[in-house]
Amino acid sequence: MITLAHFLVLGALLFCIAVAGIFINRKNVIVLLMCIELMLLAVNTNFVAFSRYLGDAAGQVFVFFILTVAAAEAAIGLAILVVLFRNRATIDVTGIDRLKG
Amino acid sequence: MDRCPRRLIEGNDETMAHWPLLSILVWLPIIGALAVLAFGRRADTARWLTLLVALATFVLSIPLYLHYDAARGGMQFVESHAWIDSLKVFYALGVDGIAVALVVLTTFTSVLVIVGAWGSIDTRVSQYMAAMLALEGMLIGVFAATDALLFYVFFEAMLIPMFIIIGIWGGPRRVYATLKFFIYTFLGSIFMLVGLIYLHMQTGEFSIAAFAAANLDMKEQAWLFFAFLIAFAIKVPMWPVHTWLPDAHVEAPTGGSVILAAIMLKVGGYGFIRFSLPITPDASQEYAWVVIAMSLVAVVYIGYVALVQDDMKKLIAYSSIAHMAFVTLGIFITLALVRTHANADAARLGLQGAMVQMVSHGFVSGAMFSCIGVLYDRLHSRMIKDYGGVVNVMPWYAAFFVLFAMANCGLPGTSGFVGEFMVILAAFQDNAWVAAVAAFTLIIGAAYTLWLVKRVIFGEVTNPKVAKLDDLDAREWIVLGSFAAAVLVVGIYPKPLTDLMETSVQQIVSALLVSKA
Amino acid sequence: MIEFNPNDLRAVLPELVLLGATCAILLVDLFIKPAQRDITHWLSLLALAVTAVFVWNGFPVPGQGTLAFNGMFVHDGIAATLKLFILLTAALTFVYGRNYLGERGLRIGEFYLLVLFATLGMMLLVSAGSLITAYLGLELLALSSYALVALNRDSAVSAEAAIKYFVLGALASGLLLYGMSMVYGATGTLDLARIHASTGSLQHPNLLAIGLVFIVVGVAFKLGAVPFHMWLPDVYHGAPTAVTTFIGSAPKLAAFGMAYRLLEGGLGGLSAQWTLMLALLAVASLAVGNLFAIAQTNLKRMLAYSTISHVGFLLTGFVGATPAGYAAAMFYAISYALTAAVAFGMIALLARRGFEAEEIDDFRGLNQRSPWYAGIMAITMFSLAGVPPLFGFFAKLLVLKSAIDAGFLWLAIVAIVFAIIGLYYYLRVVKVMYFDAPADTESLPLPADRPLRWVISINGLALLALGFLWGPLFDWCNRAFGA
Amino acid sequence: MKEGWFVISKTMLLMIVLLPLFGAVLAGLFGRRIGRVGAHTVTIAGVAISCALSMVVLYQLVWGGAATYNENLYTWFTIGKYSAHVGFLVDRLTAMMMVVVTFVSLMVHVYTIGYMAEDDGYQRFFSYIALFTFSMLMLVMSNNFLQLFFGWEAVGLVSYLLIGFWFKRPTAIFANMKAFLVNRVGDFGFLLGIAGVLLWFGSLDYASVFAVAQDPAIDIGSRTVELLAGHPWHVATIVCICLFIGAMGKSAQVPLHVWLPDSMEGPTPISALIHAATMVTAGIFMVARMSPLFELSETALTFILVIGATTALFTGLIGVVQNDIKRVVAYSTLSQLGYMTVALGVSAYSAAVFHLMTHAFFKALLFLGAGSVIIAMHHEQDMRHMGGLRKYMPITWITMWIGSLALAGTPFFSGFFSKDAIIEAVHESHRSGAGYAYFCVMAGVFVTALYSFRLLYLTFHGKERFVVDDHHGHGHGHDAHDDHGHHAPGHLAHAPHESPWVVTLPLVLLAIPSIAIGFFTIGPMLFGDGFGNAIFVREANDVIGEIGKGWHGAVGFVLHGIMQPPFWIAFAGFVVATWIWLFRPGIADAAERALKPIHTLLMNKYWIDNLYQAVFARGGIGLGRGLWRVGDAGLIDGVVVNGSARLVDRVSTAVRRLQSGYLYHYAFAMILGLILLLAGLWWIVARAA
Repeated sequence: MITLAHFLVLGALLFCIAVAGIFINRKNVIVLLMCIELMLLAVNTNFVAFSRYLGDAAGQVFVFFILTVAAAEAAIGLAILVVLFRNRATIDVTGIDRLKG
Repeated sequence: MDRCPRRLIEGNDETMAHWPLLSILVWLPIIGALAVLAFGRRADTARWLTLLVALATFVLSIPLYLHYDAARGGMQFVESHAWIDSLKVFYALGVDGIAVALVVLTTFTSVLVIVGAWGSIDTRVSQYMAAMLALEGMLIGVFAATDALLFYVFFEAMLIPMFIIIGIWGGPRRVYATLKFFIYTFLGSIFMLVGLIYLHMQTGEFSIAAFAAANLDMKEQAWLFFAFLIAFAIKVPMWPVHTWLPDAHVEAPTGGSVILAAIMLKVGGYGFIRFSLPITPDASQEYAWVVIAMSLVAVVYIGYVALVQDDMKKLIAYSSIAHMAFVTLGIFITLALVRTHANADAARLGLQGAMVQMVSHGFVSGAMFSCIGVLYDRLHSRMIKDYGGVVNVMPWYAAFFVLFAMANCGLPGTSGFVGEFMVILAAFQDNAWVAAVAAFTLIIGAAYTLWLVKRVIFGEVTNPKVAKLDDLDAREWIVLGSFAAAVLVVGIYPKPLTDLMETSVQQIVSALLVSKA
Repeated sequence: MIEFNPNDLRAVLPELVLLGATCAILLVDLFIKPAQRDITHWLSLLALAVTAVFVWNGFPVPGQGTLAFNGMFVHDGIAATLKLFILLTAALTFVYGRNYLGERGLRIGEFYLLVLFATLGMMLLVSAGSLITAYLGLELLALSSYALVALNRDSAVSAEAAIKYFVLGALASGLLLYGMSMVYGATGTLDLARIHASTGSLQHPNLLAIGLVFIVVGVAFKLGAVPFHMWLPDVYHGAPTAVTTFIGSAPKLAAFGMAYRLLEGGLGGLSAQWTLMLALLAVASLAVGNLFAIAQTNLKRMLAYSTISHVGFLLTGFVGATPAGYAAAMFYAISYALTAAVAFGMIALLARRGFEAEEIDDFRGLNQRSPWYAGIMAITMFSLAGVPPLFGFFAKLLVLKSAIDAGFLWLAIVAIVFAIIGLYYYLRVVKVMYFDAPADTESLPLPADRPLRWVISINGLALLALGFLWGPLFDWCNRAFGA
Repeated sequence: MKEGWFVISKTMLLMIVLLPLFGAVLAGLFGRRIGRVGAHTVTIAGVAISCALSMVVLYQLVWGGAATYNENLYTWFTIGKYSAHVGFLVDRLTAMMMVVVTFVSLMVHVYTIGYMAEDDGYQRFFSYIALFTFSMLMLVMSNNFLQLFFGWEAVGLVSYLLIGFWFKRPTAIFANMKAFLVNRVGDFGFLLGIAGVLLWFGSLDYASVFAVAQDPAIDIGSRTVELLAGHPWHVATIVCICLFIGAMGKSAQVPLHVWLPDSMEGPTPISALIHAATMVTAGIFMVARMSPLFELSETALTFILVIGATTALFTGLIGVVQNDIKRVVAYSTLSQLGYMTVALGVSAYSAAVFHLMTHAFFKALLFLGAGSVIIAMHHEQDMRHMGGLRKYMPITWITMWIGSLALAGTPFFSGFFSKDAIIEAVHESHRSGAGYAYFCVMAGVFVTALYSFRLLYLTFHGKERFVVDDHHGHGHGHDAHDDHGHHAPGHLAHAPHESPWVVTLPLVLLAIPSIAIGFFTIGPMLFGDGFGNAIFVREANDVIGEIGKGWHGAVGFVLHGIMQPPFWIAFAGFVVATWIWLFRPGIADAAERALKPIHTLLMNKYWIDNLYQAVFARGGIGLGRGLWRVGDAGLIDGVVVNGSARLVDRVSTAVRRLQSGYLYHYAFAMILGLILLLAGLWWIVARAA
């Protein structure tokens, strides 16, 4: 029997993986975008689980909004990534450190 | 002095609306400053315009003295308009005898400063003159404000023009000096701000009178006392928070030094009288020994430090600290006198002494710095070793210098004596040893001043540049002459001054009798 | 049963107007030549002005706000006030940025549109009545901002700033959303008012509390409070000055609105917890902001750190969780937005083709070159430092007062101690302008963009004037919060 | 009409005080305008009138039976029950002082015309001495402590200005600073004394203070205070000793005597007027004036007695070995001041004042005589280069003899009476320390005779020890001091000769009182009711009264005096001096070699000056340096102020590296913050539960 708790734990795990991915990954920025998507998915899982549990549709509505925004976010993210690549010819995370101090 | 009680321009309120003399005194110079900035493209225009404004302010401050009903005492020429209703902040002005004395001192000195700066400032004249005028207005505002927030605003705002004055027209290390000056004093006053906010929380308004009326237990009073102490001790300045003053003085242009020494330092003493005594009388009594100890250390320690300075301005700066110690001493022995010795008259003697010392130091230090300025304009050096034998080439200058030096050693017949004399008499009534240490200034003060005179004024001319100096010109005559007149008048006949403040001082002292805790 | 209520449209009229105008401008911009870019400029200003007029007309009776769309949209004095100032600062951004962008070939429609959209997002954010509206408003603002930062496609630092901003922003909104999900789970509603109502009776209070932490993090990121501030210096530094002017001013108002809506409006029941968290964030921000700022040589970066310290002060107003405190905080936000606008505007004013006037040393001897603008900049710096009689001082005064009244005396003392440290770097700018001699390369004439000169002068003098006439604004803020 | 004449008029007193001031201001401010003649005319006229008026006042008081004048001119300040005034108290004591001051001052004015004839600072000099006369009159005529202190400091100022009159001489400007500072040490005590008077006697006015002092009901004399816990001191003692410390400064009593010899750097007329006749006796006058207070404290009087005795003997000894003619006279002044102080110490105030008066005349005479010699010798002051001057300058020679005889206490000369009275008084006194004092004054008599006649012999007798190199031919203006130094010591441009009449006239006019004044005034001043009620002596202390019992007129006093040891000791001194310095000049050097250590000791003035220089001057500067460098620059500024600034700077440069620029650090910081907040929350919840 799968209870709310299981969903929440799953969400939490996904979320933690995403977060860890963001600050552990030193390779390239694409992975960061993926992690962000993953994080949003974790949140979505939570919302859906809660909404199901509470028997309230609002949560699932919110999920749709999140998905939409996530798409837009990804678009802008990639656009910025392109700009970055055009200027730097690299998307290595460790290479992005001109602004500091 | 004229004592005609002209009801028309007396404190009671709605009649005052006809003639807001204090507002005029505060804002005329500030508006004048803007005018100078606007129209002062040509240096001479700026100079004359500034002089005009300063003179007008001085002339307007004379009725303040003439028509202040000293016999009645208390706050007069009162103005009060709501500023921020919801916080009960008022644009409230008013002066008692003490404030009148300081306001007149301010307007008088400002005129001389502007005359003094006539030739010696030749870059960005309009900005300098404007800064001076703004400073004058704010100083008058500090002395006239009866609302704590208004007081604080002026108290802080006046740092800005002084910061600019030292920073632009100052000496080689001006930037260090002026930053130090600004941050040091800002540091002190901001703690006072917390105190004021706390008091506002207690009383629900910002009027100093209300603060004075508030009942505060000993702990609150102690906190507030030290908040005020930090603010005003740095302003005075007292040992050991005095180190900004010598630097500021050394680097500041002559006019800046004069205003700084003659008036700005007085704000500290005035603050003690306005805030510390009435608002935290019990804490002041409890911790008076701290202030007294600091003052006595200043007299001796600073005296010795002054002795070994080789920069004239630094020497006078240190002597200012030593002299201001008499002000704080006179202010804080009052509590012991009033409460433990139940001798209100002695307390008044002490407080009067402190006030007279403030006024006198205004004249004397102003005069000394002007004197140094006269030499600096000619030789562009403040170093003692560059001079010597000045009397041979500048006899009149030497005469003035010796006179002011004697006033600086507190020679009877000059204003320098009166205040110290009163304070020492009062201090003796409390504790003979305190008086003894204070009286040590007779020796050390004479030592550093006369040694300065010996090395600068007397002797053979050693420096060929000195040999070419020419004596005072008319402008310098006016400045030094006016200071000399003031020094002698107060020294020979101080009664008008003490009478002016007598009732107000008595009111302050009698208020000290009631405990608030 | 949800039914449509035409009155709701009146509540969102300003937003609708702005949306429509923005779309219109989007179209217009497609059909004009770059030479005629001014059309977009003026149209955008017009759009903001008209929106402001609508906000003003629809200004609600103080104290009693109305809810629209079943509480999704709050229409009250707080929102209206914030919106007015958001629109004002956005307009200032246009005026200050015009010349700067023009010289760099960045005066493209996108700038105006993105700013307008961001403004729309902020307006939505400050009148959010539900987690959804809050999230949507936030993202609209955030996404536009990411794009704005990257506006200069040929600048490596801009791109770097943009990517950092984007990644961290996304992370922050992820955290925020996660918190929202917790809150939703705990309370079973997305409506802030209902969340507030149901706080008392919950079977999983800890769930709500955990959600609170995540939401606080989201808010803190938007405000730029330590330790969620790391994006701020890099973005301010990397973004084109005109964009920095925008990001540095208006969003602070929006962030304040967001904080108020979510924390007080939604989670007011947990104020005991979050006041403490905000107090800690405040201390950290004051410390880090001031300490880091001292070491800076780049003015934009220094101002970024000073922003962080000001956020500390703003949060100091929050810790009381009292209407008076919020009023003080809003007053502070407004004063900061107006002051920061001048500061960044001055950089834009002094900059010219091939020369970003963003190093502190670029202001050397400004007093000789142009006493007037040196004076304006000095006023701004002293106001930021909180020296009376300037606007900034009274903002600090009110915030400190509210903290002390709320019994956070220690916080007030910490705040002033760091304010003294902060004083130093503001004074250093004044010192550079007044006490240092100008290097001859800099003694070029100032750009003759008359609107810019006029507006920035008025804006600067306003900081002085408001130092005397801050009473009405203060009362306005109090009335908005019914304090 | 008689009434009016025998009531002292305020106007007259005002004129007495203000005329010299007026002269001073005129000569000082408009000196250039009115020129030399104008300057000396106006000042001399002022002083002359005020001298004449002073005599009138004295006449009114002594013979006219006018009542004591005590009124305030104006109020200085009034604060509660405290008030300070400016006013005059003129009784016989005051009047006597006024006459002495104005008369000597007048003489000096006249003398100065000759002495300073060639000096550029001519007008300035007249302005100063007139100003001094004003200040001194303010001092003696005061009726309260405030004005007393004013005069006290004012004379100090003028003395400062006059010692440094030749401000180009390093020695002069060092001496005047030294004088002022040493006096300030005294004033330090004096001011505290005044403060004590105000505290314990409740007023600054003489009249009320004395009233309190003599009021048996109050019995202030037995009142004590514990300034140090557990040590009750009599307030009277504290006050009197403090006041006397002031007197020690002004009247150059050991150990504050060091300034007086150096003050000889000033022009000679000043040495005569200020540092012999008047100013230095202010301390004596003050104590006499305060007799009602000092009578209250045996301890204080003993203190005074010992100090005075020490001064009288040991400074005299130094005088014996000095070669500078002015310094000999200066040390004799110190010694004579010691005698006066001794008299005060045994409550013989009238004797002290009496000696003060006689001394004023003959010491002024001696100084002016010395000055006349110095003029003749073209500002050569070393007696080793003089000798045999009597044939060149007879008037000076004779008047100097008169002065010296008076000083040495030759019967019928004024000094004899006053000094003998003092010695008698000490003899009579039973005060502890009187024995020591008696020895000192007796020995002092011998020493006095020794150096007085030594001076005469070395200067006027024996063979000439100077060479006149006559290449200039005999010109005029020999008294030009500006050509001094052009010649090797002992070489003169022209033969010395008698000084002009403006110089010699004062000598003659001063010689007369030096001879006669004592004889005529000892009766009324000591044993009569000369000072009226001005001086108060308790019965038990009234030594003068004791002596008075055997009083049979001046002649009787002389005859009785000749029977007494002092006379013979003085005579012995005369004989020894004559033998050594007139007949056997070799002996002096022999003795010098034989008594090498003592001689060095005396030549170095017991090394007291060196001690002060080392401890107070250099020590003070060292201390100041230390406090400045270590305290101000080091600790306060270095560590606290700039230190904290540096700390902040260091911290900021260090921490800014945390903003590494790496995305993952930024993200990590956020997560860290999140975790901390969660932990904090958990902590709160845990504490709540």
